[in-house]
Amino acid sequence: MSVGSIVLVVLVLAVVGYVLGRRRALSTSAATGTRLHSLPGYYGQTVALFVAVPALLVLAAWLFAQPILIENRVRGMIPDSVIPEGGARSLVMADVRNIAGGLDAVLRRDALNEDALVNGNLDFSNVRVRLADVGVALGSDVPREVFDAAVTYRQSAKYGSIGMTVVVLAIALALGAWSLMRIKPKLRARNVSENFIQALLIASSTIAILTTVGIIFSLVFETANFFRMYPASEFFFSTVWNPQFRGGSDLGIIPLLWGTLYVSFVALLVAVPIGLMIAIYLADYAGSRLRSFAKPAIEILAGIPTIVYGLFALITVGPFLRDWIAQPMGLGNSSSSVLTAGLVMGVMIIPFVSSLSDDIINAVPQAMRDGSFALGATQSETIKKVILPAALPGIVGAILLAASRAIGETMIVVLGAGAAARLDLNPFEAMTTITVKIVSQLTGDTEFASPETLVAFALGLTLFVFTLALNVLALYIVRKYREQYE
Amino acid sequence: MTDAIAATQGKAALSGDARTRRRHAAERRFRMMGLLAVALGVLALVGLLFSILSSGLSSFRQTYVTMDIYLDPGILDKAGNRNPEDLAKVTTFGYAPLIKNSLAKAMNDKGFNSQLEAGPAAELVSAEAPAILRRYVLNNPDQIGETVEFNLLASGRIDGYYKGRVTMASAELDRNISPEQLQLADELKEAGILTTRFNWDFLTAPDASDTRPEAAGVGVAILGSAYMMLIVLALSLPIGVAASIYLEEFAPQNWFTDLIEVNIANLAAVPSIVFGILGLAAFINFAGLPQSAPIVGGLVLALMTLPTIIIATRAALKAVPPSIRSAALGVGASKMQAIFHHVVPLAMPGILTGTIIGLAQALGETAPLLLIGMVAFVRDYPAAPPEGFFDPASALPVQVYNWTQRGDPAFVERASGAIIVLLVFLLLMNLIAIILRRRFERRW
Amino acid sequence: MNMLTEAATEKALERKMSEINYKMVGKDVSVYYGDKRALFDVNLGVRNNTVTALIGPSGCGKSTFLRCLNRMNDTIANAKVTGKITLDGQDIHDPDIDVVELRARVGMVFQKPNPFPKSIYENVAYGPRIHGLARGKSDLDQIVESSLQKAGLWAEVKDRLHEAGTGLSGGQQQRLCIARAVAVSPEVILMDEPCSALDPIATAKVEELIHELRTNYSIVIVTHSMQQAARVSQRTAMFHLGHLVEEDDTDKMFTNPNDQRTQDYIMGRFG
Amino acid sequence: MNMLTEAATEKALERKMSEINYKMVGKDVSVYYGDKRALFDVNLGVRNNTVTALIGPSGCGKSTFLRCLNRMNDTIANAKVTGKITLDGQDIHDPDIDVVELRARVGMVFQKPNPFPKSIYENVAYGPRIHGLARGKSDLDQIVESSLQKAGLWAEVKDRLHEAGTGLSGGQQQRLCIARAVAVSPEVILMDEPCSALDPIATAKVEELIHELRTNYSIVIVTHSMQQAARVSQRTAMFHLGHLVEEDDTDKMFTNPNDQRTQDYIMGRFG
Amino acid sequence: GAAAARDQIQIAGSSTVLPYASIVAEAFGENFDHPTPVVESGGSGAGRKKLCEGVGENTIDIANSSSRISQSDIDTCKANGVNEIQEVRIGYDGIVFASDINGPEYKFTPADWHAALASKVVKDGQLVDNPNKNWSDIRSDLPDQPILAFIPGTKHGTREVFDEKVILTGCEENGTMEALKAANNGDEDAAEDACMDLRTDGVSVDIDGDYTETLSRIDANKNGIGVFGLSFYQNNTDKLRVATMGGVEPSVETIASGEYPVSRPLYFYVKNAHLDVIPGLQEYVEFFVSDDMAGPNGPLAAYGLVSDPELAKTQEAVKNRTPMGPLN
Ligand SMILES: Nc1ncnc2c1ncn2[C@@H]1O[C@H](COP(=O)(O)OP(=O)(O)OP(=O)(O)O)[C@@H](O)[C@H]1O
Ligand SMILES: Nc1ncnc2c1ncn2[C@@H]1O[C@H](COP(=O)(O)OP(=O)(O)OP(=O)(O)O)[C@@H](O)[C@H]1O
Ligand SMILES: [Mg+2]
Ligand SMILES: [Mg+2]
Ligand SMILES: O=P([O-])([O-])[O-]
Repeated sequence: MSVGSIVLVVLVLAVVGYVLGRRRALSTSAATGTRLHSLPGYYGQTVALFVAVPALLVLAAWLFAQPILIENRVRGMIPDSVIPEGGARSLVMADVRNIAGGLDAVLRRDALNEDALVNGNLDFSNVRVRLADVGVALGSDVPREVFDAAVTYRQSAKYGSIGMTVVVLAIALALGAWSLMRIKPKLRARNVSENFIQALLIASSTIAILTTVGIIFSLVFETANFFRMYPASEFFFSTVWNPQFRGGSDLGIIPLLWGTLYVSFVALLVAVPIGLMIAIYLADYAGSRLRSFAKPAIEILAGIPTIVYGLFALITVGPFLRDWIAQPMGLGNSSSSVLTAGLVMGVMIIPFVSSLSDDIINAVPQAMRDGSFALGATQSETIKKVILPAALPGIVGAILLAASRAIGETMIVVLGAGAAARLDLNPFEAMTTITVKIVSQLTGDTEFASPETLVAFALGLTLFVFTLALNVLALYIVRKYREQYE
Repeated sequence: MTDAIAATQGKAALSGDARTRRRHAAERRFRMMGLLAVALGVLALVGLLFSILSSGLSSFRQTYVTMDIYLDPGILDKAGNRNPEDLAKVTTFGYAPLIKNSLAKAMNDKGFNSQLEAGPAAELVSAEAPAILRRYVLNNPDQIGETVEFNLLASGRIDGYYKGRVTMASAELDRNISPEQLQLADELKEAGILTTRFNWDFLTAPDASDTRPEAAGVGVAILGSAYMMLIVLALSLPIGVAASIYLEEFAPQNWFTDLIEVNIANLAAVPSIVFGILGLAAFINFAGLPQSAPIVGGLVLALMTLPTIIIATRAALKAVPPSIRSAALGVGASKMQAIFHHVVPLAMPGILTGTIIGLAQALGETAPLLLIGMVAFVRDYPAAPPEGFFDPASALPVQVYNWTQRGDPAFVERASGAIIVLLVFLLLMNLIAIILRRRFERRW
Repeated sequence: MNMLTEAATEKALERKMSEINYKMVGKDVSVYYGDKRALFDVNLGVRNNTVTALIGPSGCGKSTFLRCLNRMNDTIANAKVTGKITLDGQDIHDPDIDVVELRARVGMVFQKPNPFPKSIYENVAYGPRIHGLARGKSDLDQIVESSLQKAGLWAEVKDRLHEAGTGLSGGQQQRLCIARAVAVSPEVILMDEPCSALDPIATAKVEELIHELRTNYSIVIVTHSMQQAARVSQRTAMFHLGHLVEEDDTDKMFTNPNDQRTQDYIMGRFG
Repeated sequence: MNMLTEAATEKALERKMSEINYKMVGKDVSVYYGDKRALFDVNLGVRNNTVTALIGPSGCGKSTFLRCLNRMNDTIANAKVTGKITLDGQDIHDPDIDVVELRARVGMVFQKPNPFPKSIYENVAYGPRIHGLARGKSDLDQIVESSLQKAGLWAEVKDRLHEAGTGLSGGQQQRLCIARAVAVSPEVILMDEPCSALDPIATAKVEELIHELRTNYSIVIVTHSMQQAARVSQRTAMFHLGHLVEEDDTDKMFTNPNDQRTQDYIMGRFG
Repeated sequence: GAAAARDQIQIAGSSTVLPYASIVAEAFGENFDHPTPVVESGGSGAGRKKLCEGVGENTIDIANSSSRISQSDIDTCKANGVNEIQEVRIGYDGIVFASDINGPEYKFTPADWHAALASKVVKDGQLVDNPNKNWSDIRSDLPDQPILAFIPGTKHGTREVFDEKVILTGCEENGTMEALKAANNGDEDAAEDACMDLRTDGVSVDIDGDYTETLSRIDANKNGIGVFGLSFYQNNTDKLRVATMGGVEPSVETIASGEYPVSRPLYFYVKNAHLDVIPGLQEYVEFFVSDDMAGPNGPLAAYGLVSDPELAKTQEAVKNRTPMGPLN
């Protein structure tokens, strides 16, 4: 049975289990005259969960393990002699898999049955051509051993999948039957299924942790390699970022960190006031017509590809700032600048602030507003002094999200602020950010095992730690000023 | 005494004292600022949309050449036996002369006064044309020797001429097109051989190489993006909401949950390319999933979207007044029931906002796809799901990114066209969420 | 019969209006919540230096009328108010009138206590702050203390002024809201069942406060306790199903009401 | 003196416990909100088929004690409950006990009416639904109607069952919450000032309901009205500053209390 | 776990080679019974890294590269079991200097560029910080226009070519090399490095993006002169005016003949172990270097690739699957 149909069968069994469980709960309760502990649906749910969840977990594990096991077995069948020079066993295995996959089609087309294959009676000649006929392409002719391995592979896979079907369905049925038998009015079915669900909730929240672990793992080794080639003190404390193609680069993170902070700061300077004002206006001033139009419209800003913003910065905003502000004021004549990128990026992250804050502001109970109005507060006083403090945690979350997006942005920075790492206070100068350099060092022409490329990992890890510190700070602030209504 | 109060205060009520006037001025300012902010936001959107639409709408129209082509057996089937294997030996290079000859014949028949040689004249037709002919001939070997009417793409420069991108003046300088060729195009147009019409192919065709901007479409990219978004939505929404519910409602308040909280906020700040690094390491190198496949892209984007949804959901859950929970618990609802029956529906607007914004971000992201091999030139359509999740595919933002890097200016229009498609895709995707959100919104 | 009584009341009212010193007057006040009408052409005046009690069965429109007087119904999306209401002879719905000023002059204590999610101190200090009533920190402290004292809460909270107002008991929250309203010294105070969660002693404190305030201000109080109405008010108005049944001197109302419904209600005989 | 009285009360209680039919018993119950102690070693039993009234000045810990009985204090982040509370002899803090089941058996009407932001019908139907008390739609309709009727709200809302429960008047919300609690037929009903926003007639309806319920259930009611306590309850407990001052038959309490404080409170002499 | 068998060729690497690779891939898909290869772009370095990750279906088959593979990459390959790789040179990429079409005409020498962008130049026999503001400060017959150059960022292979073939050559030509050598006590390496040290006052702008970005920047700064690939320039002759270098105008012919000095070879690297496993791989490689594709009259040349005069040798090597020898 194919995986899809196993899943389908398990799901059908779960539905059947639900119905049976529910019915059994009702009938036992009627028969014994005892009240059910939980709603009958919960009894059904326990059966359904016991049918589906373990079986599907076993299925997933099996799917993961079976190829590894079979492969190990078949690998051993391939003698070294048939492995081409310069090739590898793993590549021969590719052929094995290909042939195994094609054999079904060959058998079907030639109207052969399994026996021929198992008994080695199948005509080995012209395997490649015959497989090609059924649409399976092989890179070259294969030796007999490989073909035999493929046959074994196919057999094992077949037995494996029969085994899998049997085991999975057996588990589903057994646990289903067990949980069905277990049903009696006293059974705390709601608690059972709620515990099940709570386990799922916990599992979901561990994904965030796993992601972090994954990120750290995928960065830390190459970062270590980098620091083996490049002194850490230089990386952390040098104020020069000047990678060279040939090596001998200066890779100080400070100008990049500065650029990151500066650009993000400008972007937040744009996005936070505008976004918050939008949120406030939409939540507390605007009519429902304007609100239902403006909110989704502004959300589109977050979905416009950043390249559009980048080009806008490069072609329109940059030259405008240069010609109308920077040059007349003698602040430089660069068309790419921190201000350009910051302004444009600020526009992009407006919806992060506005939409999320709007929801939170909207959720502050009306009684809070009434209380303030009745004291003769104006609407703006009410908002500033009562609503915003009450909505603070959510708003800080929204701002953090916006800041995060600003830190992670590349295209707008590249096109708006340039690629030059510089440590400067003048917002009309070109600067660049850590994220931009992670991308550019990682995708460049330089060889991989050089500090110039590996620095990307060190930059990533440093940024990770840095933002972690900022987030701890933010959490502390929220805790300190949080106001819980009711 | 009361009269005195009434008199003075009556006046006060009308005009207010200086302080009240100041407060009112502040109120008006605040309100104006709000309106201004909304106007700014909408204006920015309108401006950006205008620039996208004005440069991209033209990609939905395309110039075609409709012409009769003689399928010359002397070229296509030298052996004369119509053997498919022999026919397949003739490559697309072999088909180019058919077009050249037929066009020359047409020009001759209709008495055009263009002095253009057959070679430069044939450059009016897209480099895609021979491939179309070849496919047709291999499918219909019996048509060899016949004259068949074909509907072929005009080359990018000619197409640009009718969209205003190429002018006689620019053609003077352009080494890829000459004014004479443009004049010939005008004559062909007059004769009805050249027509400009709506371009479905742009939505369905796969990407094309740099030499054929006119043939490039977003078909594969739409599929790739759709597959990825399916995966993102199916994973990040339930997992994100589940995780938020656990953290906000069930988890004990201790250093560990603080750690998770900070950690999630921090994941949001991880640059998207780092998620690409993670995806490469975890899904391709460790789990052995294929390169360039929507399954990997979807998983990476789902991980990337998760923090956004979690942060939005948690904020929304936090905003639901505790009295609602007490009310439910008071009638004997379990915590789980109180949350799923009352709290989550009330937090729904925030959850949906998180989803909208998270998906918007995921849909437009290129950087993480770079590392898992999806920023690629892909011409074959992925199969239907679930197998198709494992086939190579491209994505809409990737197509935009790739096309903005190409040399031929015709791709600028295509890139903007792809952005339009992306935005429409985004709107369609979010429409349900937006409508739902409006239904769930309420004050209490 | 209703109609007749109402017409009579109205005429009587109009006659009186010229003589009596009214602080606020509602004329033909009707309120609709969406399609549903909650108040029917109510004519009722609030006199200077007088406590007016609103009584009537639950859901009859007392709170609704009260909210009309300082236009709190504006904040309810689907509520519509018609008729004319004046404060010191000025129409409060006049476009010229400043609703903020109005509410500063006509304070309100809500039926459900709604402390801000701030400290107890900040809850009380909020009003004086926005109206600039205090000259400095010590001045503000002074206002906060005296307001809390007036509401009879000072003794209980003086050691925890900087803890959250939402962490108080139900009755304490109610008194906090009274203190908050009193702190801005409004000319008219609307109190919607201010003692519903209070024990007899705390109730006595609040009633004392009301008595005290009356010397300078006008007070409208909604109450379900006939005793309380009799104790604190000089005028009483009886509502029923959205109609003003009658309004008269409290003494008269409780001894010899004009309307049968009033009599029944006071005797606890219908509902 | 306090100590002595308490010790005496405790002994008396222990002596009685063996004879009397208790539904719930709290032993040495203390509650802390953060560092602040709100209840001090309270020993109090709730008898079967009896109405117990909790009285005492505002902020003395009545609601706090009430919330202990169905473990609603669990939901307050910084609240800590110590001591032992039993329901039918079973410790309600026992890890084996299912707090959900506990709350289904021990229903509660909160001091501040807190209807769900759903329709009136859904507000009442919610409890029966999650407990599977109705066999079908008509059964459920039946429960909703009878519950609303018991709470004296049916007449007012029968035409607007599908409008929002939050759009009701204060007193109507309060009765809605009573109907909601009654709908699940709990064995013990905890009512925190259930009539605070009700007019005399509505109050009478609720008192009638309480009287009716007593034949099958146990009821604990917090009230500030001595009259009400005297009318509806058989036992009365007096709290003061977090301490249980005394508990006795209502008749006895109101005529001849043991403790001076009780006497003072009932006479309205302190606070 | 193991994935299903892969039947399309996977290619990754240089964005410079990408247009050519995709032209070939497209034609390959049209003319052969195999699926169209998937061509990723991600930079030469990343492509070679992926190539060297190992053999097996979930690794790529071919890495495109705009610069030659380095010994360290080869070592990585070896360490991961990728023992045999073929180096295939597909032609040359011309690097041109171009400015806005409406601006003045430029005739450069490498020395001009060095004088314009180096951080230290010789002025009146003294080594000084670069004082040149306008091109005419360098040579009076150059236009009187501020110097503003958009050059590839340091991650680009093009930058290396620019540094070595323009700046370093220019440094030697205008005698700065000598002065620097003297200043560095005769240390030639140090002098070379100093030669290629560019000024950081905003006159020379690194472009981390691609040529379209350079073009847009020239659009925004009409004074700017950008560095482009020949094929990109050829697609935009109506917007860009190309400068001559040493009196030679860049074109496919002048570069092929070696007259125009600034160009670099383009490569791709094939994992030999995959040749018999991934269907169509050998055909693709042969098709790429066939005369039909990579010859002087093929589509690649038409798009701007300078075809390799030694193409026949490459075709031979490809047919024989000759692995690359040690780097020389
Ligand atoms: N969540 C809380 N956090 C901190 N303190 C609290 C909290 N809830 C109540 N308190 C305090 O505990 C004490 C007892 O409160 P409780 O609500 O039990 O009083 P009560 O007797 O019900 O009063 P009332 O009649 O006013 O409702 C009060 O001093 C109150 O301020
Ligand atoms: N926001 C609202 N939306 C719809 N109807 C409402 C709203 N507020 C009140 N009502 C209805 O209007 C009528 C009058 O309500 P109001 O609150 O004025 O009563 P009340 O006299 O204050 O009663 P109570 O003594 O119970 O507080 C009631 O029938 C009530 O259901
Ligand atoms: Mg009311
Ligand atoms: Mg209380
Ligand atoms: O992408 P490149 O390696 O050619 O710069």
